[in-house]
Amino acid sequence: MELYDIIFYLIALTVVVSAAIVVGSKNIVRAAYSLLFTFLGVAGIYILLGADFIGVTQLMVYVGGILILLLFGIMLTNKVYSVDIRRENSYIIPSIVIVGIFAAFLIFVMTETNWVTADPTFPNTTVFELGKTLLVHYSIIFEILAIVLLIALIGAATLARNDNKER
Amino acid sequence: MAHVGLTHFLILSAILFSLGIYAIVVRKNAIMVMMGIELVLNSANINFIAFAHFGNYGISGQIVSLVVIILAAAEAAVALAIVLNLFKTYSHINVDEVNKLKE
Amino acid sequence: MYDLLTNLLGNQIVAYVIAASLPLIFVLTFVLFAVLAERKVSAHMQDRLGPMRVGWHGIIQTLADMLKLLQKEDIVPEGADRPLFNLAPLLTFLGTYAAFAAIPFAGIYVGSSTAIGIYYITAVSGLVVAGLLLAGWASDNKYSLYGAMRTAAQIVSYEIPTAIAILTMVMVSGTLSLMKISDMQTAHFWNWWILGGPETGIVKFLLIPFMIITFLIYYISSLAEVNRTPFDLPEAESELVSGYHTEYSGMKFAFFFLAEYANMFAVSAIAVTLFLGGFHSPIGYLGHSLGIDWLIPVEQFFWFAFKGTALVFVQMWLRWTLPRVRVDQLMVICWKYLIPYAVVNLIIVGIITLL
Amino acid sequence: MKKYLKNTWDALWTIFIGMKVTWKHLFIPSVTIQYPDEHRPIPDRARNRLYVNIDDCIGCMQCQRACPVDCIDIKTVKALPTDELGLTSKGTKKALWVTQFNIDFAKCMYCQLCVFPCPTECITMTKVFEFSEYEREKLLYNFSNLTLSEVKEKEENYAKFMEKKAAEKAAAAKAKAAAEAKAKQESEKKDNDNKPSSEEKDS
Repeated sequence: MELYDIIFYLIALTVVVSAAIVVGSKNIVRAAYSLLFTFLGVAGIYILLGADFIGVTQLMVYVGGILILLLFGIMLTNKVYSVDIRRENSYIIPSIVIVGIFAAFLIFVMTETNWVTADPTFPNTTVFELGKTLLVHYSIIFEILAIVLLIALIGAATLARNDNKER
Repeated sequence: MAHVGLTHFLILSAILFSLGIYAIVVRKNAIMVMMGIELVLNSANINFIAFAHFGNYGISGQIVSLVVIILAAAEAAVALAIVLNLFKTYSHINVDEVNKLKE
Repeated sequence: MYDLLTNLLGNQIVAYVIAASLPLIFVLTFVLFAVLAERKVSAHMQDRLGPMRVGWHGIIQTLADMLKLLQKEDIVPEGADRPLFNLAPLLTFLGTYAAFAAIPFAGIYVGSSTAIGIYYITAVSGLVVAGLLLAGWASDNKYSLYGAMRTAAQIVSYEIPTAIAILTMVMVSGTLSLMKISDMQTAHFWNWWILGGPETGIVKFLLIPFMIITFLIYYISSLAEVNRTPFDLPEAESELVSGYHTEYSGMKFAFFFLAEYANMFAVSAIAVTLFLGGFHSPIGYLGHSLGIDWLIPVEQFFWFAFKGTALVFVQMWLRWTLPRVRVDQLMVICWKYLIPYAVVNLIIVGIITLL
Repeated sequence: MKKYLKNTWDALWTIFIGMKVTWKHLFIPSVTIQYPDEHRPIPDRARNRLYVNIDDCIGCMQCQRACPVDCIDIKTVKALPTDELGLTSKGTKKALWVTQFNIDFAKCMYCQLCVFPCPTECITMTKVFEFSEYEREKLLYNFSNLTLSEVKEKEENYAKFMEKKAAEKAAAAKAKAAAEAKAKQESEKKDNDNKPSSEEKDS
């Protein structure tokens, strides 16, 4: 499984570096495109973990949907030609200290806990099992998700609508 | 470096989570805060799928992450609508300066 | 294919690299001919001759153009965001080329044997949108930005009818794997999904009209997804100079060009795989009747390329037939016509398959 | 609903009709003429490059005056009475050496205004239109058939002639003046003998 390890470290490096750029970049569009690589890397991680359907869903929803939505948000809320993007961050040093302590604590917990693990299996595809589980054991959640999506779409459309009556 | 196992994935997700939290805390731009939230959700998803893969719990972890992804999509749509409304009202989207509910 | 290459070379990684670069060779040759074909088809449809001077009837014109593009000065506009400006063509081509990983070219060659091929292809086409939006933004040019915004709006909208049409096919065939879908439509053309597929009896005849509707919906919305006329608003020459790639020149422009033509073939290849029998011959194999085993993959590849190129030709044909639609018409076609038809079609096909 | 379905059907049907038309045109022989290999016939009255038959030119400069962009530049030297210039084809007698007849085709706009005033019809429009050059200087056409040394010779001849003529004239004038003065002197001698020298100086 040496190839597996190499691929994991490559993808992990991509994810961490691009996420760091997202967090630290002054240019918001660069941050958004760095986020694209984070999403791609996370999709790769999912596929490494044998979850091919989730990986592709990640690609579809995050890259094809949320990222485009974010980019539209950036382009609609910033004057693109005059650089009017609010750049400065607030409370950088205390935040770094607190988040660093938090991260150290998390990593400590993650490494020191004796997780109960089983031998990982790599199914050819998870689609069949996923579909069956989703529609048998989690069918109510599935339906509620559909309704939530519908409500979110209607709500978003209502919020973003131009109210012509006020003018 | 040891053989890649559950811990590696968990550490990766912890780093991603911390970076996301940092972005949420530090950034003023609402869209940057949204990006931070996406990072946090992604790190949570990595955890779910890593446990589903290495643990003995079947496919349920993947289903939870699917739910998270769908909710993230809904959240992004609503958040973008709110951000657009903020921009219409304040002509900026700095979350620390948005302190009035009504004009 | 991997196994063959691994056995041949004795190295897994080298085998992967070679297998991954095979579609690139195909794409490059295809683009060389497609660009010339586009110019020739457009010329003859307008009673002209097209390029005639480089080689016999201008046959190596594209090669000359490519050489010219390679030698051109690489200009980056002053106000442009340089790293993002350089990244955009790569991202666009990456999104297009990634789709080729799951397209089965022949019985023995498919880039990735993943079981969720068609879903993967639908997903990676999102990268193209990101690339085009980036190109428009990084150029620091208002026409480019308009073009990019139009591209994003158009592709995101037309992904819905495309996805529903693909969903219809997935529902009928019961698999996401393009290889399995291809294998369902073996040998003769009456097994193609557009003619009811391998179903039998009354179901087959009930399916035919709805399969044709599905095919039309997929084809129309795929035209919009690859920004071809009548949906070429993002690069409308007469209003936006040339949209998102106005500021690009030389090699980077060549990448956009390559991505556009590769995308044309990719959507045609998906249409071929889903509806027109994939790589299977419509009239039976010569290799079977002659008893030559190695001829069969060659024949399969020939039929796949032939069908794909025929659909690309239809795209070109449509380009020189129809005028460009307006933005409001574009949205009306998508939301008021294609999506309702696609959804109704999905429900009807679902009922038929239950019979 | 009926209208909706009809719209859809009309859209598809008209697309197919349009495609039929373009398909037919795919097989219609093209009307293109491959230009450098084949030429379309140029109309008789087309205005293209100018040509000057310098043997007929009498150096009247009317074309230079007619030119709206001043692309014609003519210099002439008067011929000596002893020079034999010959006649133009129309029988007009030439009296000037045309030492320079330059037309700058980088400036010329092919208006044909220079052609009409020419009394001997020596400047004409030809059918040649492909004469692009890499250097702008090469578009300056010189139609004069005199070499530089000849031009110099003519100029010197003329200058000498003029000098000679001036000298002759001066001499003639002097002679005349002298004669007049003499006559005057003679006439004055009769009246007054005081001032003969001042009169001579004045002339």
